[in-house]
Amino acid sequence: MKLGVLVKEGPYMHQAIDTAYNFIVAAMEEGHEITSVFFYNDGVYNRCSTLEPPRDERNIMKLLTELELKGVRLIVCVAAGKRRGIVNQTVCKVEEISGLGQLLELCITSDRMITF
Amino acid sequence: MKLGVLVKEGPYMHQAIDTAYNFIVAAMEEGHEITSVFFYNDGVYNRCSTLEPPRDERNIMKLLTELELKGVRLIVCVAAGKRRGIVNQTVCKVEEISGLGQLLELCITSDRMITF
Amino acid sequence: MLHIIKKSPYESSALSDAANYISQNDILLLTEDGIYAAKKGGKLEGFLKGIIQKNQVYCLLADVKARGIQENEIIENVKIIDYKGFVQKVTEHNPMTWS
Amino acid sequence: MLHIIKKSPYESSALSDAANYISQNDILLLTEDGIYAAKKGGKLEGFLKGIIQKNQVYCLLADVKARGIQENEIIENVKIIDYKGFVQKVTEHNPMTWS
Amino acid sequence: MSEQKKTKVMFVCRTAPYGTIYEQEAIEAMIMFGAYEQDISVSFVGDGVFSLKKGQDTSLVGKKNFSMTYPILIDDFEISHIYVEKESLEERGLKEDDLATEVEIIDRNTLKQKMDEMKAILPF
Amino acid sequence: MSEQKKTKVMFVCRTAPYGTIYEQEAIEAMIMFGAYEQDISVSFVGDGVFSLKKGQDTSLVGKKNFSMTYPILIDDFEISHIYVEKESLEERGLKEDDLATEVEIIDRNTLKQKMDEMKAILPF
Repeated sequence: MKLGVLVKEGPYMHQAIDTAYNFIVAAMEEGHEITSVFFYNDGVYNRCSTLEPPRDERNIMKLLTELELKGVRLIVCVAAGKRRGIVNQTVCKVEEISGLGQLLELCITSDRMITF
Repeated sequence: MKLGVLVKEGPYMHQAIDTAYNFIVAAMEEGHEITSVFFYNDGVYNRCSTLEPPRDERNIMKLLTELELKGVRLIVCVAAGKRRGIVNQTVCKVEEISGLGQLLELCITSDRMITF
Repeated sequence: MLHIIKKSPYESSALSDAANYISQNDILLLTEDGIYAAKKGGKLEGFLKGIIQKNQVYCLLADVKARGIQENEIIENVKIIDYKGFVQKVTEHNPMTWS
Repeated sequence: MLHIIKKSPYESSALSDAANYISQNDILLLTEDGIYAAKKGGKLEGFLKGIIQKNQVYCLLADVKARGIQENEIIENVKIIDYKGFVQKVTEHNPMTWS
Repeated sequence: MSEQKKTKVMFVCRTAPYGTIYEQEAIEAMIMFGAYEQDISVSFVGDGVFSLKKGQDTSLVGKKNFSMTYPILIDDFEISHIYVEKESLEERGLKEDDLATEVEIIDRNTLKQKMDEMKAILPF
Repeated sequence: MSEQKKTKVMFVCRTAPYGTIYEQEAIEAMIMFGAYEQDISVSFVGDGVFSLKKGQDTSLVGKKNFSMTYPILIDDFEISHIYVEKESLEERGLKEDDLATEVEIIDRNTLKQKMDEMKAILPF
């Protein structure tokens, strides 16, 4: 199945991105396709390029890079990002920034949309 | 009276910093002293230097700068900031970053501590 | 103590948790989405009225107006204060925020 | 539909709000702090048992373990599933997250 | 695009306005979605119904009053339906007269049936 | 510093662990505060009592298990008291045996009296 993912909460503060990560890994292992992960609301903070968590703690930036290397497309909402300071200078990858139309696109092209 | 302020939520997502701002302005008008504003948890995001809210919306960075100009000291927790990517390159002012000892210092030196 | 509520009583336990800690001479201040606890006609009206029988209850003018609640829609004996009134209450009582 | 809960039923209305929308053939999945709804002996035990009488209820193994809840502390007939089970439920039912 | 091929998406708004940004960013998404000629509906459930309360005046909190947008969502932004859950209104002591815009007030069971027809549900 | 001059500060922990970071960052603050020779106490109320549940194993969620820190807060980090509200435990079906560390279980009224003695209360 084609699964679209919406993440609405920021890293560390909420468990949302951790649950999303584990869900995505399991889904890919089961042969499903992740159409994209769209970051909205505080979710945009997950793609801040300067996260420096303590060494004995999981590094959410690395977990997301790992997903990217497996071919998962990450999309940061431009409007929600600007409001919070996640912009060209601070986002992990400038190409990730895109508009809300991408979220609707995800709803259209995915068999299921799931929100974390 | 000496009033210490703790802000635990990020900008725009929650109303906390807006209420804190209006409270602080009113307190100063009434002749009280704000010992400091300490940003912890997601509160550290309030001092991200790249916020770009839409023009017809309040600019939280400007509101906080206004308080600074009135002599209010802003302190960003170093540990909470690092975890979330609010570090030397991304914070409004590098000198604002400090340790949790400053929060206890605030509890000691303020007549009241209030959390937003 | 001054108990500050900022979440809606319909979605959060903040107000009912705080109610367990409101002792004699304590006061309650409803702010932000906590304002909805002071609105007449809701299913939680009785809960706030129980608190009002024993303690002073305030709500913040700016938040009442933002949410479109008119003065005549506020439960009787809830007093409306502005940010300066908020400051004064904090100087009179040690604040605890139930978020 | 698959109703996903991620907040504690003691502090959030998410579960009780969702309960109004759980119709025949719908299933409920407790994740993150939603797990506490599945714990035996709490004051909300009866509420979940009411749902279980009509609908399948699942909870996520990783979150159960993180919170120190043992299998024998989980309310009867709540099924424990792992992340792969979670994925399977999403393929079988359209998900809605009540956060 | 033919009527049959339109994707049905529903925003489910469950949060009160101003205390958090969810409602405001939900509206921003609704406005964008409207431009793509799909079948977009919006429902207000639980505290979400407070977003529609008329008479909002945000001048003292310093925030933008976005309740003005609801009345033009259907005509200007091509949203198909605005549903409000009857029971949530009643529990909060709100009547149709208290709302800032015309909406379809329906009961839980009816709203649930609409949800069951959706391809995607976006909770806010 | 003489006993009389110590500032009394109480952390009031009201949130469950892992779903949000509040409890973890509260502990990080407790540990730092302990070093300053003030009178720091910690209370667990509402869902906060779940933080003390024994047997936590976070390996499958990928998070750090910080419940190990509670048993050493008093001895290693100079926290004066750890209070747990009796009624919150009961409502959640928890007994003293279920907790990961030794604590002072007290009722609401007694805890409220302790709160009234504090100079500052930090809610988490």
